[in-house]
Amino acid sequence: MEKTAGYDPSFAQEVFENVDAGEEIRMCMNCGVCAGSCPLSLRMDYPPRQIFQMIRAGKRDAVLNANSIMLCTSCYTCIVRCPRSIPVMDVMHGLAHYAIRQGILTRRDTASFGREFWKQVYKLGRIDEKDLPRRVFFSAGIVEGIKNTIKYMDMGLKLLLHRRMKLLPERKIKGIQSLRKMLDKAAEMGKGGARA
Amino acid sequence: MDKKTAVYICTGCGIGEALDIDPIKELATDDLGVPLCKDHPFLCGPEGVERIKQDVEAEGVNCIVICACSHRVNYDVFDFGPDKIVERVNFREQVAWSHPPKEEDTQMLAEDNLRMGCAKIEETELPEPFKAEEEYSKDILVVGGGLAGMTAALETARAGYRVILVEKESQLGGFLGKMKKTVTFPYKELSDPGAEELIRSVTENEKIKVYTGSSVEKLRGGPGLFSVEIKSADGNTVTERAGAVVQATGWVPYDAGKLDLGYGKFKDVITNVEMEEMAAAGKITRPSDGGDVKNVLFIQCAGSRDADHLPYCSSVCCLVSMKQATYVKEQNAEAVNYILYKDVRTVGQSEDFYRKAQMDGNIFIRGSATSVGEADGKLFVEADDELLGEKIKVEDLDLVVLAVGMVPASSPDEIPRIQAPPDTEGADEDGMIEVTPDSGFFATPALNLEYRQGPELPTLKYGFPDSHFICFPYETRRTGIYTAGCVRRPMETAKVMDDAVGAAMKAIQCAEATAVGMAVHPRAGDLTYPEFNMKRCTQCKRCTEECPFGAINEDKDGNPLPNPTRCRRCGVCMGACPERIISFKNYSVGMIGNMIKAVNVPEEDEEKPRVIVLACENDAYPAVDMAGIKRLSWSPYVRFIPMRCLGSLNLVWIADALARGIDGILLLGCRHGDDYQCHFIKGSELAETRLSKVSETLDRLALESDRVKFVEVGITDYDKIPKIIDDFMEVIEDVGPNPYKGW
Amino acid sequence: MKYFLYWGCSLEGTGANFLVSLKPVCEALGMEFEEIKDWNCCGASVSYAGANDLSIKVLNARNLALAEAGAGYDIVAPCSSCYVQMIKVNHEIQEDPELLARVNECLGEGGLHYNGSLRVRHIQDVLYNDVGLDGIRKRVVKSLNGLKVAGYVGCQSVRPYGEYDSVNKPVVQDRLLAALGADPVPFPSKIRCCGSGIFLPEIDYCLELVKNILEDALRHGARLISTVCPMCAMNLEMYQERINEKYGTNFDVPIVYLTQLMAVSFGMDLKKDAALQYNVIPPEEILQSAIGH
Amino acid sequence: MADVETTNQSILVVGGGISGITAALEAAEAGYDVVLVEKNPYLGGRVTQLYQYFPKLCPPNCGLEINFRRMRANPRIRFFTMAEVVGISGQEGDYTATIRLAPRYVNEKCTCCGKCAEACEAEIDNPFNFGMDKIKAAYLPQEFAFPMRYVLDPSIVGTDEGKKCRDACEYDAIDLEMEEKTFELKAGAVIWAAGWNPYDAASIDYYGFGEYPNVITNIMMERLASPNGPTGGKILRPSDGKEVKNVAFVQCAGSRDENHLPYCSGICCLASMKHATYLREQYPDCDVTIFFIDIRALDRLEDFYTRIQEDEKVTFIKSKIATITEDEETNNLLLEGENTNTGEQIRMTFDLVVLATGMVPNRINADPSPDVSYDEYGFLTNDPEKAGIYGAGCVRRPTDVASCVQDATAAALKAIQSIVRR
Repeated sequence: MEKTAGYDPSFAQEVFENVDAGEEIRMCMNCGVCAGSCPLSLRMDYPPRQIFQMIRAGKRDAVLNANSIMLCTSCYTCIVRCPRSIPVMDVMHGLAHYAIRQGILTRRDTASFGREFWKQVYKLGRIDEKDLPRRVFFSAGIVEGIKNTIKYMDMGLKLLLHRRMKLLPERKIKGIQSLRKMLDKAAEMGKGGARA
Repeated sequence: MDKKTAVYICTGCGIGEALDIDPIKELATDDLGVPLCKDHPFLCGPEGVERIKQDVEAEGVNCIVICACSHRVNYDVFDFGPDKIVERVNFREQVAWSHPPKEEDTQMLAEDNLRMGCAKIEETELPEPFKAEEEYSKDILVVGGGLAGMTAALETARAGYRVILVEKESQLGGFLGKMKKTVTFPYKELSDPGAEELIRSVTENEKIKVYTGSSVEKLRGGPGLFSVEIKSADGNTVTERAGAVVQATGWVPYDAGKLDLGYGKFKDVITNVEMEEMAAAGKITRPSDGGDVKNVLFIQCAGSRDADHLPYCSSVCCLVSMKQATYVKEQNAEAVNYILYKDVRTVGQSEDFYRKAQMDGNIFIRGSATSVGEADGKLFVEADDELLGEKIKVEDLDLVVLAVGMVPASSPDEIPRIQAPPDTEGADEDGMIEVTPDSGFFATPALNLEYRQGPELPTLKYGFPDSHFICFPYETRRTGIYTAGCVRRPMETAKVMDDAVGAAMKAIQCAEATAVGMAVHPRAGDLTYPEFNMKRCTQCKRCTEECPFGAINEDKDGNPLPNPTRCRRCGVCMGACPERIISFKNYSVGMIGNMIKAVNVPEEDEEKPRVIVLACENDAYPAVDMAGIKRLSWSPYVRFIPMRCLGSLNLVWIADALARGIDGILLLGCRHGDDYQCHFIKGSELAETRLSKVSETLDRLALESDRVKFVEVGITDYDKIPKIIDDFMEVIEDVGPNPYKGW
Repeated sequence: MKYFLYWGCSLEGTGANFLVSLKPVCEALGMEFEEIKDWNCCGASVSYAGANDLSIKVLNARNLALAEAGAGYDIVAPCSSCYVQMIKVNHEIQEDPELLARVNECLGEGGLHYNGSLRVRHIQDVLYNDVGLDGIRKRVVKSLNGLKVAGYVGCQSVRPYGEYDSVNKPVVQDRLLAALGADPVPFPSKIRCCGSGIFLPEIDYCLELVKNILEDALRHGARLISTVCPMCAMNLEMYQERINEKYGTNFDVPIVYLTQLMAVSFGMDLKKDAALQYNVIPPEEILQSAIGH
Repeated sequence: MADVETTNQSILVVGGGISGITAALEAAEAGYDVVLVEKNPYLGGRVTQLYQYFPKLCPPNCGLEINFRRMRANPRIRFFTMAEVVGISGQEGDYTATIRLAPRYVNEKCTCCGKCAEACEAEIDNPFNFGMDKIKAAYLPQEFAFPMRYVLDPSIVGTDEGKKCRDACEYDAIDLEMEEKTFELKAGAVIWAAGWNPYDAASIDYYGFGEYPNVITNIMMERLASPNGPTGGKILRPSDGKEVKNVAFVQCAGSRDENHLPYCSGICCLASMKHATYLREQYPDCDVTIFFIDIRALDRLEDFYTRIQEDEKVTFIKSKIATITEDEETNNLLLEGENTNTGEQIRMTFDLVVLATGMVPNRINADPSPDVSYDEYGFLTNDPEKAGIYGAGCVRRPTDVASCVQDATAAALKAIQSIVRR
């Protein structure tokens, strides 16, 4: 208990207003069941409950730079166990998206995965399992791209050999135009704001 | 009464197999001179009972000795009407089931039990209920006109009884009247305290006589016979009569000035009570400049749960702060409330209100405040945030609310001094004593009892005149006076209302029982009461000092002035009296003495020691029964005598017993100390203290002090009974036979 | 028993053996499937990192709207990730009219509308509740003869709603396996997450999670691990070599889809129907010996 | 005893637990006629299954004995055991209740000599100990049973076992022809004091109750600690009967949880602390860990909390346990959660885990049922608009014994008002 931290409610307000499901953290009673249920909490600098506490304390930088908000495996355990029915996972997802939109890239791969994912969905309406990883790898630059590609080459080949890679590139869905319109609208209306 | 005694021996349930019945019958008819003695193989069966009824009708038997099972088993079959005396002698659990059949010792045990039973019935008279000269009042006096007092008054009136309600303030309402809103069932939203409505229904109820701006100047007499001197604001004194009393004198906030949290230093640091009053008056503003309030911080447990202030939890503060946070938000939706807490204590359904407070966006911080300060016109609070593990500083605060706890009734500025009972430790030469929360005296002049043992209810820790009992929460140490609401222990609105109704029930019950001469709890329905043979009184004051219920006053010469309606019939006074002048119709020093004398003491060479076990009839004696039911076994040389309460132990019995050659005396009583279980509060403790004084008797008789022992026994300790007894028997073996045998 | 089948992006690629085995098996059980015309991706995995929640809801709402506009059958989503995305959106829409309105405002941009009338089902749900264990037992011609299988349920096939099975102690997959004659081993890790949600960006963490699951399965004597999720299957199967490299272990546990086991026990063609050759770690030998060849 | 005459001046009390007994006695001692109806073969209810009360650590039988004595002494109270209220009709001042009396197969001639039990060889799960041990099918429900009378389990009626018991009785007290009886009672007011049931711990499936033998509930702990319990008062591990060295208490097992019981059950914190004293008394070296969200020890009960904190062998950790898994070899239990004070992840192993499960109120399950109001959790609200039927004790709010007694005393006065109003 050394340094004295100011307690600033404005960040909590910011989260309530801009982060998907952000307002739900009001109900947290600090039981810690979310952290206890999380498969990766040991890897997190601040498990969910601590993130919620820090939001209420106004620790903006620490929260948005926390690796934890990027580590959610979407296993839903925290959601089913939270005694206050807080959609913990949704909040973590919302924070991840919000942080990335603020240009905070603590987990570059996750960020680019998300970005490339939506580029592809916007382009085709579906995901091309060959194409997406490649794009993710190269999003960090040519060198990184080649490194990663080699790193995963063997897996890719094995899948290919066992007919678990579509040979033909994924084609656009018919309604792609209308889907794009929908997504534009969603990006504009959604609480989390526009796509990254 | 003109007694005709008959002895009935049941030979069922193994008794017949264990004992030779004929010698016992001869003992009864020949030695004990009982005119009638019969046995029956199934005495508690319809036919057996019919047999007794016939003798009652035909032979005019009116004293019936039943030698059979424990009275706790078939308790309801041997009932031959109120004008008959029935004595149960245990032949089953304590004889046939716990000792080898057809053995001399077993037989002797049964015979002694019969001897004691006959000696007892010999001394037993039919009770004549106490009847005072004056007529009894069933009106209920309620002291305190807050939520608890008004509720008690109204509910009493609704049951058809008249009420005298005394409130010191100029109007009814207490804290309820000062509240803007209250939190109660169903704990979803704030609700209206409804003070006006409650006050109206109280004042409009023709059964309730309200004295506002008044106080109880003197309370004399006892249940059914209370005379209440009420001094009104204008100085006049009125006298009312009452049958029982409900004390609902409430609470006051803990003095925030004693806390190092900026109270009194910064205008904008206020207590939760001041916050409530401000809210009720209209707008919540900054006391310093009347400015608007945006940021508020509530400091929970301000003084409560704190060894240096109030060690206890004040129960309501969590809900109160959440309520007041709601006021702040209602006034300004943008406002921010911080609630700095140790534990959030919203028990039961009130957890819902915690959830509401969270839903409203109030910020709960688990931790404790270290300092409160001011910077450019705004307050800040520094605290240890337990969950962040950091020191935090909350700034830009318009208001800091200290959630101070409850102190029973009024807390005077300086520690009050009251007239203590004579010979109280720590009292000065004028008999005055400082009333600290732990002094065992209630700080506030509220009742001004004209009782020898002090003017107010004795209190437990922290100055609450609460009950010590879990099973009997309305038990106080002053008969017919029941406490209700926060004077008793801190409690929230909903509980206060229930508590007040309960206290009203007890008061009504006491008034009703007293009017027919019956005792109240725990000997409810007992018609006997202690009678004093004043001719032999030596003014030693032991009875007046030791009565756990302050039933006995004293005149200036030290003569006891008994108040039978205050009496709980425990017999502590009887045990205390060295002159044996106090007795009940069916319980007296002489009676127990004769029972002891009735025990046959074999010659030394027979090597059959005799030990008397005096056992509390509420716990120890049932435990012995239970040991028998479990077919446990113990020395056949002990003889059990049940006591109303071990506190009725009179040392003369020990002297007499030892003088007659009894080898030892074992006392089985309830746990005492902080968590005492004695239903008469101090009975078992007094017994042990008296025992410590028995040594001089023993010295006088040149006997070993090991011959007398006190053991704490709970009702569930039946499995320990054999060991306790046999261990004591070993001691007796070691010290050897009582030299007085055969004198 | 007619359903819409929403298989999603993976079942045409990494999860091909799931889709290939699923179709003949379900057909044999009297189920008819109709594809949702022109369906789109469900927005699973870390898509949340790239867009707001409403966008993900709209992706799924579009598929729901297309199905509703069609025959309006229940939607069966074999891929657990697709299933959870779709059922979550469907639930939230059905519970919150205001949300439904917002979603429809977006769908409206593309001339679509969803009323919230459909039910989203997991393949285990329909197998267990619509077909029933008896219906399945009837089809079994080559019992798996007590083959020890660890039924890996994973996360998203039961959570968060637990509509057809417990979210913490699921039993359905084990009962289905038992119906095939297999012996489902006790498997405490059956609902412990494998980390597939972040398998690309956080490979190191995933390896550890997968390792724990594999160890638990083997400790309880499993010869194979069955699954109903292409993400899990991919993770559990493809990372075994990586784990062996990193931890010096020698895992070589076949990961098979429940439907592959069904195809085998239904006596169907091990290649054409059970699609065993799609598995990188070959299960044939174990299965052959189980059914006695 | 079934031929009891009552009038609309009588008070019907349903439930013979501490609340019901208290309500009945308080009303009777004020001079009103009371009929008490209890479904068990004995009076006393839940508290008879407790080893001790907090904070005094005294035996419930001590107070019960006094209450039973008050009852023996008071002709105004009549009571039925093995009886249930199956219907209540009418309104304030004029109710008619239908009572169903289950056959005890033992009549009032029973002297409690125990010969039937001696003769009986059939055994049944002991309901008093939650089936943790067995008793003879002819049995005394518990040694402090009031009334002190044996019972025959229906399973042996019509069998040779039954006949054996009947023939063993010298007093013709066993009546195998006894049949279920239904009769009506009049009453001016009804006090509903049917008490509570423990929340079904098995429904919190990630705690493994019912699956892992060494995960037990707080109420089972009471039986394990009681001298008249399945282990004779020695607290032993169910899996192997071994002594315990390291015990965990999981607070809010179901309570304060929107997936289970959203309300706080009020007593569990103190009950677990009390259990800690049981353990520490039996095992001087035993470590006790209490996992909590908030410790709720109101008013003077805070002293008890303070006292327990002073025991260096008892540790309080602020954490809602997230998962319990069993080590199949040792049957020890691994608890996982987050220590929310330090932020550290908890992975601790214990040899016994006690789930502090909460209270579920017993609603009025009668047909016809009177017009009463419940809150959303099934607790009676004692709506003043619906006077005449009054909930008392834990049917109104989850609470401790002292509060139940206060509440029951209050209910007695309310019932009396209903009668004098008419």
